[in-house]
Amino acid sequence: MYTEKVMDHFSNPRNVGEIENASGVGTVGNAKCGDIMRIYLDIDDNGIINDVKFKTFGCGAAVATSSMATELVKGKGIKEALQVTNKAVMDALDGLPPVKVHCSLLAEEAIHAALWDYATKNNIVIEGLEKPKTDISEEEVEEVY
Amino acid sequence: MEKKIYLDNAATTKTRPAVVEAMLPFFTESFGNPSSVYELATQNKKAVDDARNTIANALKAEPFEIYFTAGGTESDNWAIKATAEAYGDKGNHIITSKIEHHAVLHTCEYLESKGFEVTYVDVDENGIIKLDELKKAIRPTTILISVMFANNEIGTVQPIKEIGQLAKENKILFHTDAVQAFGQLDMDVNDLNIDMLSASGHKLNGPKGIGFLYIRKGLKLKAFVHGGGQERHRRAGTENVPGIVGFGKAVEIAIETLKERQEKEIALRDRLINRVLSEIPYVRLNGHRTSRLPNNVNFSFQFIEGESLLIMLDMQNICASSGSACTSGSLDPSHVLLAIGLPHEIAHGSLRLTLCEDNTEEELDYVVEKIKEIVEKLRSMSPLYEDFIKISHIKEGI
Amino acid sequence: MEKKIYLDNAATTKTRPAVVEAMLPFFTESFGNPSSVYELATQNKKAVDDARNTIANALKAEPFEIYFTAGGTESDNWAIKATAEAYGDKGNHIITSKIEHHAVLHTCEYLESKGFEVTYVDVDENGIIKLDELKKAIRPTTILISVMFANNEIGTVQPIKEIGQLAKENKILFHTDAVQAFGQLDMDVNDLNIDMLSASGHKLNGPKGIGFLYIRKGLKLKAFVHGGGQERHRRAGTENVPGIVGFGKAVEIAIETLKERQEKEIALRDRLINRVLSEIPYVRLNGHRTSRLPNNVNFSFQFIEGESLLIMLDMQNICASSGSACTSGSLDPSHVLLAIGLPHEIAHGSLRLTLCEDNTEEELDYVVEKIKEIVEKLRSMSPLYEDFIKISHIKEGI
Ligand SMILES: Cc1ncc(COP(=O)(O)O)c(C=O)c1O
Ligand SMILES: Cc1ncc(COP(=O)(O)O)c(C=O)c1O
Ligand code: FES
Ligand code: FES
Repeated sequence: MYTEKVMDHFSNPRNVGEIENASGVGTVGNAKCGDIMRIYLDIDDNGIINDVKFKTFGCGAAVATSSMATELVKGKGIKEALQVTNKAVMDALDGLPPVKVHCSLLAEEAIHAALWDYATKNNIVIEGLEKPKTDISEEEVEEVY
Repeated sequence: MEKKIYLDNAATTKTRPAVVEAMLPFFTESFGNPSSVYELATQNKKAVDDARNTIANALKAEPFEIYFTAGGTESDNWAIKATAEAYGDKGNHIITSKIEHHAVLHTCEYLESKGFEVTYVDVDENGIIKLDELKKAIRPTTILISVMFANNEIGTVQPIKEIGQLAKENKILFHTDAVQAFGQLDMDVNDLNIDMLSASGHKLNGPKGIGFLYIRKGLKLKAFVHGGGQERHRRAGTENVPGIVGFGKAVEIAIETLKERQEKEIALRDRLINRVLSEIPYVRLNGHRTSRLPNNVNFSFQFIEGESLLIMLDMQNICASSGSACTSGSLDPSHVLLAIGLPHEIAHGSLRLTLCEDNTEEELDYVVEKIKEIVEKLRSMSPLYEDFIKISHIKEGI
Repeated sequence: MEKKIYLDNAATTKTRPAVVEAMLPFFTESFGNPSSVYELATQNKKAVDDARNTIANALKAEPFEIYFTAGGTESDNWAIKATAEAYGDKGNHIITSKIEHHAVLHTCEYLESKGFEVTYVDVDENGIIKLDELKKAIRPTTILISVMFANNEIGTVQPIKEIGQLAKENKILFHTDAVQAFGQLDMDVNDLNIDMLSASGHKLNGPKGIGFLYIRKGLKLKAFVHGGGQERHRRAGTENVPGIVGFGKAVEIAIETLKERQEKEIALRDRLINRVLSEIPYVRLNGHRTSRLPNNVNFSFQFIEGESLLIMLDMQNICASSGSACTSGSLDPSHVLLAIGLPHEIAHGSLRLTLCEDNTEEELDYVVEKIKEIVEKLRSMSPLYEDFIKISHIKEGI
């Protein structure tokens, strides 16, 4: 069902855990399946993401996308982190089954939520970042056959 | 463990070698169409009749009350749709339960779209149908009660005799989906007042793609699949002779070994339940403690999600399920677990282990150890568990 | 001959040993439910997908347009009933032919009882549908044309391309029952404008109890069997994995060997036809002389009765049929033979011989000898023949 990369990130998820006194924390839930993801960001004074951790209550795809997403934002600037879309995460994992596409949205949204938290705490505006939804109920992802 | 430990016998079972053995001649030697005149075909007709007799005996029914189908799903569809069609002039109301298999539920929903009215009766926290609600649901227009013998997810066995009695007193037909129970539990259609009963070969170590519907004699049910005159003009299509023969063999063995399998599986089941409940925190047994299938165990582990649990078990060579296999791939939590009152996130963390007679204590001890490790690992990555621990600490004033 | 000579391949075929071989691992080793998450199940899912691809290729269709069923009968029921249901708001008229299999005819009759109108178009004396009648039958309310690819009794192959064209021009859906033709004739659903196509495993040396319905993408056909989410939510029920795998294997071989089988069987068929027509008096070939299935031969022997003929052939170890197997046991003369204009008593004396690639000239020569003897014997006991001979003598002035 899952690609080798997905299985790898699922069985050995990178960056699991918490960051105490994190610069930003974002928790999002997926209304479609009830799954929940939380991302912790440690952002330095230059706006670089020094460290990132996650916790996920979700399926194999949710765990793997969390893991891959944290890998993709680690060491990046805020602007670059914003470019890490669910599609980028899926591509990096060599794809997900059609019914699991929505899982990858959790990761994207959780990063955005953590960045929003960071921005709010520091009273800054991040260009291109909108207030995150806490519940993702995206339009039906078209099944691809 | 190198070897796979298969604990998903409610999804499907291994076909017994003796069953395959019995089927083989009907592929390449005695392969004729049983409806034909020549001798090659009459051998097949006899083999089909023998299987029908074996199955009828298992239910204390008559052979001509057994109609072969392509499986449990078709049997359920047939029983419910044909009753609606045949007795629709008497009334348009059907009663079923909230925890039926989708083969029953989706068929009832289809009939609702055709103007029928369906009452879905609640179950209690153990999954037992609320008989008082069932009684109250009966209307003058009720033509059918369809309640499953035993549930496929949580294993709860229903009070079939009481339901049959209720149906009889009120002159309502009673159908039971016995796909999980047939071959695991004793049943007598007369004693239990069952008018229609569905079963499926692959759930009792028989082949896939074969099932039957028992229809009590005298019911005016018509065909659901129209065509040739097979199955006494009630179910058209060239008979699946190897499938029928295999099904017959599987039933023969299941009935012969019923008692000893029950004893063995109940012992294994209870040991597994006791170990998990006592050794893992925040876990709940779903389904009734004693009125349950001998081979069914179903737990909810708080704070973790079922699919992740399954994949990790699979990596340890353990095959299990987190709901009914037919609906995995679906993202909704199981309707059965919701019906017994579990909140969404707990329903999500459910694990079904369904045994067979070949499982050993040693295997199950290994399984318990692996479940422990995996539950711990998944909880350590769960934001829900994190919150829970923090809140407990706050509550405990730490 | 000691060995049975099986000449009833239109009723059912021997499952190829290679097909059984391919199925076996899916009974006792890779037996998982393809809907499950674990690896044991994903192997099965892959095997099912492979079979689906093989079949799709054989039709030049897409894999997701192939839906597995329990056989040709279910496929026919599904196609016709679901079209009626989905397109009933557009119209209530269906066109079919007088010589369809009962799986189509009885389904149409069922729909008539639900308020649909059905036109049963005539065929000519060779069994070919009258295209001008078909054209005239089209109404603004016509939603479906269902005409079989090739007939199971007389082997006549229909002008499918013309029918498909006609349907397309009039924006009517076109279903074809290809149960007899699939695996014997080349077919391309796009070239032929086929919207739905039924086939059955056991007619092409695959297993019984498995079939498929091709449904062109975009058609809004709903499920006929409701339940779990299998077959893209369109056909519920645990997949018959061994059956599907066996069917896939049978199709693979059938396609690979199509040309050479056709050549071989046509040569045998024509030799058989020529010998019987030239060596036995008062015999008629039913069905079209050339537009016919490579393996089908159907004769009417005047003055004799089919069942007696069959039993005597059986005593000589020859398995044949006198109509479709599904309706033998019925005493009515075949609706197909009546539709091509045979009078009752001649229709009664019909014999269908359907070959396979394994038949030899030697076998068929033996069969011709036996037919000769038996026909002579039966005629000598026939009062019809006696009358006929007397009348001829009078006519000839003896
Ligand atoms: C209770 C119950 N009913 C019906 C079915 C459907 O049986 P099948 O998949 O053999 O059609 C199943 C299993 O899938 C079941 O567990
Ligand atoms: C033309 C035709 N259609 C449909 C069927 C039904 O197929 P099955 O018996 O496999 O359901 C048959 C054979 O019995 C047939 O010959
Ligand atoms: S199914 Fe919920 S995140 Fe994947
Ligand atoms: S005399 Fe027996 S069928 Fe006619």
